[in-house]
Amino acid sequence: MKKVLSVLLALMMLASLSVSAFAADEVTAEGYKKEIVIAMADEFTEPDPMETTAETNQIIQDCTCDLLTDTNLDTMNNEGELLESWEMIDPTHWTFKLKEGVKFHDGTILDTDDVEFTLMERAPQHSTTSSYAAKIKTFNKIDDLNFELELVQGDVDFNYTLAANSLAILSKEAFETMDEAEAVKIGTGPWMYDEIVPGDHVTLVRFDDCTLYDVPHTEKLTFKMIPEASARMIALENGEVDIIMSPSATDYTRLQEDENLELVTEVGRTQNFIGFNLKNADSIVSNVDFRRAVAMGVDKEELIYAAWDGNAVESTNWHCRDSGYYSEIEGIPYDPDAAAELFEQLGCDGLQIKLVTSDADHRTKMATNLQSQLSDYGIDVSIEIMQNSALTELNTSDGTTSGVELTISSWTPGKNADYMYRNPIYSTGGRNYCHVDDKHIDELIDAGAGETDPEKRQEIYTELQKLLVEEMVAMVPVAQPTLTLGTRAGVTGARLHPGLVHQFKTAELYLGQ
Amino acid sequence: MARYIIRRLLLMIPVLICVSFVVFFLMDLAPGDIVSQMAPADATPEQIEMLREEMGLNGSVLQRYGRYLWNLLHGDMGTSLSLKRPVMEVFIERLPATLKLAFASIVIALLISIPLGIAAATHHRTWLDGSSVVLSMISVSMPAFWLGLLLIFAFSYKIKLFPSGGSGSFKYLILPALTLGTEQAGNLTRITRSSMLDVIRQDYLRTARAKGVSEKQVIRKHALKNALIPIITVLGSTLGNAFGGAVAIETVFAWPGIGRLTVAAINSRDMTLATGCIIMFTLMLNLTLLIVDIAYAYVDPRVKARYSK
Amino acid sequence: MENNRILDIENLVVRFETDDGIVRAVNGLSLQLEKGHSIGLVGETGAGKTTTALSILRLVPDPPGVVECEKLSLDGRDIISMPIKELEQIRGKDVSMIFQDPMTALNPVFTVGEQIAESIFLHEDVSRAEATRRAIDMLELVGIPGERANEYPHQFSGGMKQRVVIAIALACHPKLLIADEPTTALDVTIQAQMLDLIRSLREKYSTSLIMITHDLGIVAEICDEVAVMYAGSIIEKGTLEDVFNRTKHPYTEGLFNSIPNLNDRKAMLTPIQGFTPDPTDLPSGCAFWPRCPYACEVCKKEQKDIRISDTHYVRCSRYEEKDFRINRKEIS
Amino acid sequence: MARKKKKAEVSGQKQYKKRSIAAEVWRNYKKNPSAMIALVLVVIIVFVAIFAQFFYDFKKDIVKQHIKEKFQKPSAEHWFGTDNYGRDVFTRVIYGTKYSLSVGVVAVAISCIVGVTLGLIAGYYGGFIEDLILRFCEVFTGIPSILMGVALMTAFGQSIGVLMLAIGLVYAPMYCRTTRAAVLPVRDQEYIEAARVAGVGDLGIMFNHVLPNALSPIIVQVTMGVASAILCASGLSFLGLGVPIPMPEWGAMLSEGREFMRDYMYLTIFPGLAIMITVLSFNLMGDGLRDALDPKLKQ
Repeated sequence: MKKVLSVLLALMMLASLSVSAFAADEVTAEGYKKEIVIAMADEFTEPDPMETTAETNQIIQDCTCDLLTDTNLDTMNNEGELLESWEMIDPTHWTFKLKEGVKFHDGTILDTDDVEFTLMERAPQHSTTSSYAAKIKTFNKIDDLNFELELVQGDVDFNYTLAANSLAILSKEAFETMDEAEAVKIGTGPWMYDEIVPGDHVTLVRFDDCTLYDVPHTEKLTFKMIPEASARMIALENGEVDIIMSPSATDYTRLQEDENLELVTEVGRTQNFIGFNLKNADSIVSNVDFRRAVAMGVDKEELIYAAWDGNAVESTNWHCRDSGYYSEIEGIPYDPDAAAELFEQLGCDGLQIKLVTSDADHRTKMATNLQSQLSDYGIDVSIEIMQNSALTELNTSDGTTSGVELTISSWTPGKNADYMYRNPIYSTGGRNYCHVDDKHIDELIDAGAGETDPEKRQEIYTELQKLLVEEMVAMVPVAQPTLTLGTRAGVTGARLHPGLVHQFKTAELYLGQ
Repeated sequence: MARYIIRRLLLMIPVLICVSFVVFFLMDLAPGDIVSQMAPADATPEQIEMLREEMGLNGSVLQRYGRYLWNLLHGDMGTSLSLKRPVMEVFIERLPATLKLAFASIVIALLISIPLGIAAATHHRTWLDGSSVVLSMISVSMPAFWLGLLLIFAFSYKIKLFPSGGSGSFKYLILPALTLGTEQAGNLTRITRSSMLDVIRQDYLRTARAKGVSEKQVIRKHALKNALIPIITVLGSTLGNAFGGAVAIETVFAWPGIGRLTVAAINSRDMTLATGCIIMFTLMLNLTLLIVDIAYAYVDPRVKARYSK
Repeated sequence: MENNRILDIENLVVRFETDDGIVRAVNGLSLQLEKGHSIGLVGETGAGKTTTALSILRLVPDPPGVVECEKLSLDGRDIISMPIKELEQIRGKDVSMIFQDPMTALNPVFTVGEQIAESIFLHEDVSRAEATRRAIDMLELVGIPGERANEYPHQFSGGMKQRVVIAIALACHPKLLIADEPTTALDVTIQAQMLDLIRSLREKYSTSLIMITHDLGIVAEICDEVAVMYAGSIIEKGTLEDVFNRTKHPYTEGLFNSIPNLNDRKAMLTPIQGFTPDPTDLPSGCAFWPRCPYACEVCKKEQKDIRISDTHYVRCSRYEEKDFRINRKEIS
Repeated sequence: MARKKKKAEVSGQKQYKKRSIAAEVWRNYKKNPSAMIALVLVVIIVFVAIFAQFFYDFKKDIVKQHIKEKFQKPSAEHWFGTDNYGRDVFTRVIYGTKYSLSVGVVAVAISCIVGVTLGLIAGYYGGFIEDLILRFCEVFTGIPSILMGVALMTAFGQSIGVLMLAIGLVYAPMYCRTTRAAVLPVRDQEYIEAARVAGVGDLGIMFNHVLPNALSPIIVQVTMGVASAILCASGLSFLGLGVPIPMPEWGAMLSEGREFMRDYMYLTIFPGLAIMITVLSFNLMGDGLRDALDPKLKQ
C-alpha cells in the first residue's frame, strides 16, 4: 500500500513539473512581453568595463552604459553615442560636444567631469585602457558639455578609439558616493543592474529616464548562461528564453523553418586564418614557395563547410570586408594541381609539420579538415590544441624559438583600418602571430595611419593587402564566419554586431493584446 | 572523541599545504598564463607587463608561492585573477549549487541502492540478485556523462519534460541528480549487497530470529545497522567526490558547480582560484571523511571505543 | 501421554541442496521429549545436531536447506505448517535457543539490555520501559550487574556474553530451551558456572531442555535422557542410565572409549577409526559400518531399530542376533 | 553453519590434490559464466586493439575527411553512420580501441609500478617511511581524480603519453594502499623471518617473498584499474583534454558528437557503448578474478 502511494506521489510530482515547465508569458498592458530572456554561452563575470575584454561581459555592459562613439549598426559607421558631435582640428587636436541632459542611473547628469574622470583618472590605472589613455596628452574642459583633447601623436582615427567598450563613461559622482563595486554599475544605458547570480544569470531592469534610446516596452532583461548550443536551442523552442546567442549551425534550418522562431544573421568581422611563423628559420614554413603552395592547395570552401557548415564568407584578403579601406584583391586562388606540383618540387612528400591552435570549436574543426586536406599532398600535420591563453602566449613569444610552424587563429578588428595591422602585423605588435618583421610593411602601416587623404590612404592599404597575402603569403585568410542569433518570432532590437558585442538595448517582443 | 577529532583536524593542515603546493606548481608549469588572456587583443607588451604586476604575478614561482602560502596561513585565499573577486566569495557562491546536486544525487542513490542491495542479498542467487548485480555493474561501467547525454536526448529533446541544462527551479535539478545518482547507486548497491551478504550469515541474526524477531525486522534493524559501516565509507567518499569530481556531469548539464568552476579556473590559468578551489575541495572531502569516521562511532560502538583510546 | 509431550519429531529429514551435491544433514530422525524433561543430543561435529535443533525453530536456511518430516510438533502445535507470523510468536516465547559461540551470537551494535528487552517486548504485552526493566532483572538473574545493561557486547568477556545469551533465551520463560553446545567455546571453569546457571534456571522455570553437546560429561551432569546422533540420525536413545551404563551401540561405545579415564590414567585411549562420512555421499545401510569394528555384511545393506526397553532403543541390525554384545561392560 | 563445516571437511578429505595456483584459479574462474563472457570480450577487445591498425590505414581511414558524405545514418555501407566530417564512425570506433585500451593498460602499469613499489616499501619498512608515504598518498587522494587529471594534463600538455602518465599518477595512491594493506599481514609471517635469517636482502625479500604473497588483491585491482583508467581517460577526453586530434579516442568522439546529438544521436551512442562494453568487460573480469583468487569471498 505504501509503495503504491509513493509511486502515485512521484507521478504527481512529475506531472506538476511538466506543467510548470512551460509557464505562460507575462505581457505588459501594451502587449509586449515583460521580460526578455537571452541565453548566452559564457559566464558574466565583471560589471566594470575597464576590467574585462570578454565579449559576454561587454554585451551586458553595453546595455547598462554608453560610449562616446559607437558603431551605428544600420549604417556601420562610427557615430556619436554620448557625443553630440566632434571635430578634428588637426590629427593631434580634437574637440567634442556631449549630448545634453543624459542621465546616469543614480540620477546625476552626464557632464565633462564624468568623461574626464573616466578617460584621465580611471583609464590610466587599468591595463585594458592604459594604452588609450596614453594617447591623450591633455584634457581641456571647456564647459559642462564641451571638451578638447590634445593627443601625444597625431591619430586621424581617434574617434574609433573612443568606441572601445572598456571606455564606457561612468558616473564620477557615483564613485564619490558609493563603493567602487557598486559605482561601476552606474551607467547611462537603458538598463540597470538588478541581480547578478554568478555562473547563472544577470537580470537588468529598465531605466525609465534614459534619453539616448527609445525606452523599450520590456521591463526586464535577463541574460542566462547556457553553455551548450543545443541546450540553448531547446530552451528557445520551449519558450524558456526569447533570444539565443550563437546557435549551432546544425540548428539553422530548424530556426528558419519553425514559424515561431527566427534566425538573425550578419557577416562577422572576425578574420580566421592559417598563419605561418615567418621567423621559424628551421622550418619549411619560412620558405615562401611552401607558403604559396599551402595557400593554393587549401580548399577554403571545404574548410568553411567543415568549420561552420558553410555559414561563412570566404576570404581572399587579410583585411576584413567591412573594415575601412578594404580592397577587392584576388589573393591566391585555389589550385590543387599547381599546389601538388609545387609541393613535389619542394620535396614535401612525407613532410611532418606541426600546427597549433586553440580549443575553440571551429578552430579544431578547421585544423582537422586542414590536416585531412594536406594529407592529400603527402603532408603529415600533427595538431596540438591548447587553451587560448597558451596559444596567444606561444604565438606572440619569440618566433625564432617558439617552434610553431602553422597556426590557426583569428583576429577581430575594430572598424578602422589601422586595427587590421597595428597589433597583428606591425613588427612590434602585441599579437604578431605570423611574426611579420618587415620594415617596408611597418612603414606602410604608419603611413596609412597618418594619412588624412582618403584616396592616398586607400592606395597604401591596397598595397599592404596585396603585399601581405599575395607576395609575402604571411597567412592564408580563410573566412569571416556568419554571426547568428536565434530569436522568437517578433523579437526586435536584438542586433548583431560584427565586432561581436551584440546589442540588446532596445530588445522587445510584441505578443499582441 | 574530541581529542580524536582535533587530532584529525590538525593532520589536515599539512595535507592541505601539500595540496596547495602541488596545484600551485602544476599551474605554474602549464603553458600560457592568465595575463595574455586578460589583456586586450591590441595590448602592447608594456601593457601586458603592467597587467602582470597589477595581478601580483611578477617574481619567481617560489616567491609567488611564498606570498600565497603566507596569505593562506592567515586565512586569505587571495583574489581570483579572472573574476577579480575574493576566491572565498566565488567559492561560496557556487557552493549551494554543488551541495544541492551532491545531496540530491546521494538521496537518489540511496533510494535506489539500499533497497536493491538488501533485496539482492536477501534473495541471494535469484534472478533479482542477478539482475541487481548486472545493473549495478553496468552503472559503474558507464561513463556517467554519457548517461547524462542519453537522458537529455530522451527527456529534453524527445519528450520535452526537463530542461537540458542550467540551474534554477527544481526541474533543473532532476536530470543531473538522476545521472549522478545512478552512477553512485551502482557502487552503493554493490557495497550494500556484499556487506549485507556478509552480515546475513552472522550468528547474531540467527539469535535474533530465534527470539522471534520478524524477518523484516531482522533485516532492517539487526542486519542493516551492522552492514552500514562499509556503506557509510563508500557513501562518504562518493559524497566527497560529488562535491567537485562530477565535472563532466556538471559540464553536460551546465550545472554551475564547483567542479566546473575549478576546471574553468585551470583553463583560464587563474592560479588563485584553481588552487583555492582545490584546497577547499580537499578540505570538504577530508571533513566528509572525518564525519564518516565519526558516524562509524554512532553506528558501531566498537569503533567508538577505539576513538576514545 | 501425547499432551504431555513438549516436543514430538517423527522422521525428520533435512538436506542442503548445494552446487557440490546434496548434503544429507538429518536422515529420518525421530525424537520425543516429555514436558520438564531434559535430553542430551550427543554426537561428533557434523552429526546433524545443530541442524536438528534449527529445524525445531524452523530456522534452517532455505535455500539451500530443505526440511521434511512426518511430524514436528511443539507442545502439541504443528510447527511445519505453521504460518510464519505464528512461528515468530513461538520463537523466543515457547522455545528458545542458546547458541554455540557467544562471541558471535550477540549483535555487536546493540546494547545487551536492548537485546534482552527486545525479546520481552516482542512477546509480552509490556511497554519498552517495562521490557528494559525486566531485561535488567534478567541480567541480574544470570549474575551480571544490572547497570551493565547499557554496555555493548564487545565490553563483555566470553563467559559474560554467554550469560547474556542465556538471559535472552530465558527472558520469556520458554517451555523448551535448546542449548547448542553452550559451553564449548568457554574456559573450563566458566563451563561449570554456565551449567549450574542453566540447571538452576531450568529448575526455577521448569523448562524442558535439549542439550546439544559432544561432551558426555555435560550430559551426565544435566540430562535425564540421552540421544546419540551419527550421520543425521539417532542411533541410540535412552535414559542416562540406559545409555551410560547399558551402552548398546558400537558408536556410543566408541565415544565412551575416546574419553580419557581419570581413574585409570594408564588405560589406552581407543579412538574411533576413520572420519565421519561425507554427508553428500553416505554409505548404504548403517552409516557407521565403514568404521564399525562389529560390522558385518548385513550392516552394509540395512539398519534396524531395536527396542531394548521402554526407554531404550538402539539402531543396529546386529542386535537381531540374540547373543550380540559389544565389548563395553554393562554397569548396573 | 553446519553446512559450511561439512564442506570444509569434504575438501579436506578427498580433494586434497596438489595443483598449481593458476590452475586452481582458472578452475574457479571457469565456473563463473559472466566472468567467462567478460574474458571472451576482453580477448576480442585486445585483439581488435592490436590488429585494427593492420586492417585500416591511419591516413586513409582516420585522417581523410569526406565532407560531402557527412551525417549519413547507419547503413550497410556505414554500420555506425558517418560523422560531421563524413568519416566512418565504425572504423573510428574500431580503430579507437587501440587508444582507449593502451591508455588504460599503460596508465595502470604506471600506477602499478609507482604504487606497488611505494606500498611495498611502506608496508615492509613501516615506521616513519610508511607514515610519509601514506601522507603523500593522502595528498593525492584528497583531490578528485578528474580534477587532478585536468591539472596534470594542463601542466604537461596534451598528448597520449601525458594522458597515460596523468591517469597513472592519479590512481597510484590506490595501488600503494592496497599493496601496503596486503603486505602488512605477510610481513610478520615466519617465512619472511626465515628468509632474512637465511641472508636474503631486503629487496630480495620484498620482491621474492612479500610481493608474491600479496599479489592477489593487486591482480584484482589491476584488472578493475584498467576499467577505471579507461573511464577516467574518456572523461578527460570529454572535457577536451585527451589525445590529440584526429585520434579517434572514444571519449573525444563522444564529445565531438555531442554537438550534433539532437539530430544524429548515433554519433554519441556508439562510442559510449564501446566505452561501456570495454569497461564492463574489465570490471566483470576483475570481479570474477576476485572470486576465483579468494574462494572464501565467493558469494
